[in-house]
Amino acid sequence: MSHEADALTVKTCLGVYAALVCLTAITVGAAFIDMSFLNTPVALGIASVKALLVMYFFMELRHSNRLTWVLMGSSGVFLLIMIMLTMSDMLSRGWLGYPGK
Amino acid sequence: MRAYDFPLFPEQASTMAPQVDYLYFFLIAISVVFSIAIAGALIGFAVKFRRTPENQVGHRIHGSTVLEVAWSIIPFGITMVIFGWGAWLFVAQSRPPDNAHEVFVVGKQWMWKLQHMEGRREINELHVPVGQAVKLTMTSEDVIHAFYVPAFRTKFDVLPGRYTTAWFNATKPGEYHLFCAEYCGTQHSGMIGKIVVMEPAAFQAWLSETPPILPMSGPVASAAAGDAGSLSPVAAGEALFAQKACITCHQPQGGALGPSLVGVYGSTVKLADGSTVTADDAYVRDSILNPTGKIVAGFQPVMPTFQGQLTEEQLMQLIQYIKSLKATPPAGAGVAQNPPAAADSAS
Amino acid sequence: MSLEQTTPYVAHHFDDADQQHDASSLGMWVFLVNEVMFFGGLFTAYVVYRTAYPEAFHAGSHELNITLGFFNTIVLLTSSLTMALSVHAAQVSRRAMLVINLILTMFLGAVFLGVKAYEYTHKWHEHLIPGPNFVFDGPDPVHAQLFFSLYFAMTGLHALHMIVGEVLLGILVLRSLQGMFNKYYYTPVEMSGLYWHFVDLVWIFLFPLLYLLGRH
Amino acid sequence: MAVPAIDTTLAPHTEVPAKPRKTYLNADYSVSSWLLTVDHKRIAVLYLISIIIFFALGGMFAAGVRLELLTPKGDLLQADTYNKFFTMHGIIMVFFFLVPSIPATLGNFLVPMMIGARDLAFPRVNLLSWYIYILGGAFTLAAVIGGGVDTGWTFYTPYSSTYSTSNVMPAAIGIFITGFSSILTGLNFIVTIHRMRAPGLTWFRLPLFIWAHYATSLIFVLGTPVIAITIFLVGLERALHIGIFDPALGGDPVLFQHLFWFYSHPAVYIMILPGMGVVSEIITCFARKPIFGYSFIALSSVAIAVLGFIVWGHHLFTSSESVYAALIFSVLSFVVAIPSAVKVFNWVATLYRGAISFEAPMLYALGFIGLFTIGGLTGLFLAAVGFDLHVHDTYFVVAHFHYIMVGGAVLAFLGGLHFWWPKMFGRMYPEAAAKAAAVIVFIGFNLTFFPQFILGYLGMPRRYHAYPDEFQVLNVLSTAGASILAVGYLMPFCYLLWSLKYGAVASSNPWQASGLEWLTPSPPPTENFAETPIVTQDPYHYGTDDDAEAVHVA
Repeated sequence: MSHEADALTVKTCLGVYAALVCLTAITVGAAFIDMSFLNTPVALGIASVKALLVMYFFMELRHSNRLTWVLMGSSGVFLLIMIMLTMSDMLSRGWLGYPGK
Repeated sequence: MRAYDFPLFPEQASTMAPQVDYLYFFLIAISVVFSIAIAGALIGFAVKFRRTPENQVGHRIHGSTVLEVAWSIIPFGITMVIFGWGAWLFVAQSRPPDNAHEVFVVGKQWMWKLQHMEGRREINELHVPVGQAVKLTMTSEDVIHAFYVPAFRTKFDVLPGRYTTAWFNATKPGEYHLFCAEYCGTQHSGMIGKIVVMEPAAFQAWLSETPPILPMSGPVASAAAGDAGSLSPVAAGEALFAQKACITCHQPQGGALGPSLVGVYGSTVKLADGSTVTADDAYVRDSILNPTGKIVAGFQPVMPTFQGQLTEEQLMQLIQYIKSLKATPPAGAGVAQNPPAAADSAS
Repeated sequence: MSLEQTTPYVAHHFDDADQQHDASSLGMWVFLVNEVMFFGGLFTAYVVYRTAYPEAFHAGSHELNITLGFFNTIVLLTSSLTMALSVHAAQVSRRAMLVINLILTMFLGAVFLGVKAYEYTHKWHEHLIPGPNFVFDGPDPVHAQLFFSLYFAMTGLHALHMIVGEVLLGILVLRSLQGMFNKYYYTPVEMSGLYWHFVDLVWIFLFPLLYLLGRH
Repeated sequence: MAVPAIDTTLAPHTEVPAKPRKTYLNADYSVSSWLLTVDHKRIAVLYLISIIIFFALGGMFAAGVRLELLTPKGDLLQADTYNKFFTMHGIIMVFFFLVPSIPATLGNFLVPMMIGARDLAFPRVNLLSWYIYILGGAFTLAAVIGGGVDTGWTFYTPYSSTYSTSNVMPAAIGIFITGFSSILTGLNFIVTIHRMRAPGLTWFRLPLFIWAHYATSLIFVLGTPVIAITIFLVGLERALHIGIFDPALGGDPVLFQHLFWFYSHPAVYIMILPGMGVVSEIITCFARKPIFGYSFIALSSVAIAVLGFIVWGHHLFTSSESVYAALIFSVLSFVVAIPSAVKVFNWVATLYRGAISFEAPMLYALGFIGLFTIGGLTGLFLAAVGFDLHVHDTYFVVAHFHYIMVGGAVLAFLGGLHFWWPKMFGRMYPEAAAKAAAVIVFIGFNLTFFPQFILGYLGMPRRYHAYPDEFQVLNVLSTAGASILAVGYLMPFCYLLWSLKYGAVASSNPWQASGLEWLTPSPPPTENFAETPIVTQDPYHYGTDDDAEAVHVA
């Protein structure tokens, strides 16, 4: 199981780490700028990029088989289903006036 | 009660009841057709293809895509018909008509407290006129309850901290069960009452008569005693508005610490953070209980909270009073007819 | 390649080390899917309440110490780096590098938990622990309390996962000192690594959601 | 006539060797060899014993409920006691019987055997899951002994988090802990099915039992953590008075309902999917015919598992959910009905031109199809929003879900238990008694629950300790049916126990079924297979190939 040729090299690790630290600094900086409705998407966007970096490099998703990708993807999909369908109720309350304002 | 004399079908006593029943019959018909088809095939095959000395092994049939598609698509079409029908009924049941007789309902462990907008109060009993829509605005003092009248096919949950609405239009004078349908604790099955449907004239007479002193004991009696008098909610709300010193900051002509509340109800209010909100029951309620949550543009968050200082009835009375302020605008008819302008002038 | 000769670690019900490693790896990922949904319930509650009460949540996040949050984020990212390096060290059979990186990871995890404990104590003194003693001067205190309920539930659950991770790392350190891991067998290091990175992932989302949004 | 099901490299089993053959049962007799076993078959037996104890307990609470409802007045039990009875009935039956029933017993026993593996991927995790289950059960029993819980199994806030004065905490902790046993079982199944299949056993050669368990495992892993965290939050709110769901503390009780049903609706499919797998195996075996529409049944299991996650809002139609969300959840609920219907049609079609015999497992399977059909059709009633407003939280709902859970899951469990009993314990049960029990269960069940549909439409709310007089006749019918049902449950318990000692010795394949589990002796040896079998054929290789026209039956 040891594939020395494509094993994670120290260099990539450090590179990814540097990128993660930079992104953290950027997201903190961006938090102090008022971008009206864009603040939340930017913060979550940066967080998602960081998450993908961690998963792709540190968690070796780049060397994983398709099943692992499907698993990770499906957990995201089901989490989104839970949040979005719950929000579909919370946000549309009162659209019709009644009931459940 | 005799064993051979028991109901299999609930009474129909509202405009909605026959509508729900039609769907019920349709669903039963569909179910019977499918059940008979499936059971018939099951039993028929089981008999015809039973194992016999000559029939020891079945035939190797692996399936049929045509059949699979057919028995996916056809039931799907039928379910969509059911969905459409159910959805249509639901929307109709969700939208109370405009000219409804209004009743305020408070559920608490384990009783129903009801008050007509004209002022008369009732406990575990609701008198309504026949042939007129009745709209219920409901809330709970503790846990979740549900207001359920089987004869009207009407049910809706009653939640603490929130107003929900139900409505019905009774079609037949008589007395009907009122149940709490959402489990609410020890005496859940005791949280029952009755709906008395009366002829309109009799109802009007009932509405204006002085209520007898209720010969009750226990929590019901004390609750009734606390609500002595039958001022209309608007009048009671006006009194409260003065008593709780709301009037000090919310003066009709504005200019005080808080915005004027004249014409606010039903209008669109601009908030300090730039967003807008429609001033409905929920908004007014929130603003009383949690005043710093949504600040009207141009005002400071200085109002104290009234959480825990007002009963659900008092809250409702205040809301009714604030609602009534729209009807008699001091600044002319323009305010009521132009809510956004009213909101602007209020802030 | 056949590894049966090189490693005694194949359990009786597996055919070979490859199958065993694949099974462990898949099992870990399935476990992480479960973890996503476990935190997911809290994230759903957060999204619902933040949408409903943005003012209170903004005011609440202003009470959090952004410097400490930033510091802790960097600490956790660094620990992820050292964890990744541990896995790499095991893969190339470098025991000293493995042990050092594991200990570093443990240390960084402890720093994170220490800072977190300091933050909690601070909140205690500020009366920002939800419950009867909660005091909040800002707008909408009722729902600001909701923010702090979620803050403690989410970071507390995350910290609990960190503590579990620390225990796992401790075991790994002992085992690697015994020379248990080499390029033929490093599955436990790799699996604990996946877990540790996942805990990092959760924090990557918790940090902006709790500390940053509504800052401007 | 006995068609050898699957070619394997296995030597033909030798019957009755001179000295007792080593099986998983007689490998070791010490207590520790059971309590510390990592053999999936022994763990299955441990689970079987534990869930039957919980089933008996839950059944006793149900008996109390039914007896109370004989009369309209609340005269047998106090209101509080009654509330605790139906709550404990629900909690025990749902979390400690129905959810683990088939997966943890039959699934644990059969998943490795059906795919030709020597064990589950993580045997120690498997044992751990049983201990977690027992620990969770202990907490729940502590709640019972300490005076019971009265929140209903649904734990609706704010009643559960603020108002109830009963033992909510131990019960909640019990459910929280038990959740992890489900998660670990699901995880184990997923990995085992992915990684441990015998050579040649491709996905579309898997038995439908395996497909059903795979789909169930997906729900275990995706859904159970959500109920765990939700119950955890309720506990937090109750213990520390921090507001999450209580409106008095700023929370939203409807959010609790969303999170609760995000798990608890798919949990219904946890209960029924393994049963569907069992029925698929039984039908095809006793019809001596390949299953009709194999891939449609297989994929519909996965479809049910996935779609099951997007319909939970139909439990909230009257809970002040928004009108739009209600409509969305309503239409999605109708969609999830289709894969279930497809299964029913395929089972019926499997009988066509079969050679059907009616041993006890088959009777249970046929009963399952009938009762599940009624349960499923009445589900359509409830998914229609406007209709649900009337029957929500009435006995109509109670009848509906008992048709699915008892008529479906319990019948399938009993059918599967009979079907694989010879394999598990190497003994045959008395066939006549088993057939009688199957018929008694079927009759008793229908008499118990059919009247409840009528009661529900009449408007009798559920969880009522006392009720108006006009509902009495139907309630008496229901209680009468329940006593018949109880007899039907006691019979298998007695004769199956009896058969362990006195039953005829079972051959390795008494039903002449296909499937790898029938290739090893009964009961199987600890390592399941002497040699790993190699699969070269599709499953359910029953029947004759002679008639080409049959293929074009449509």
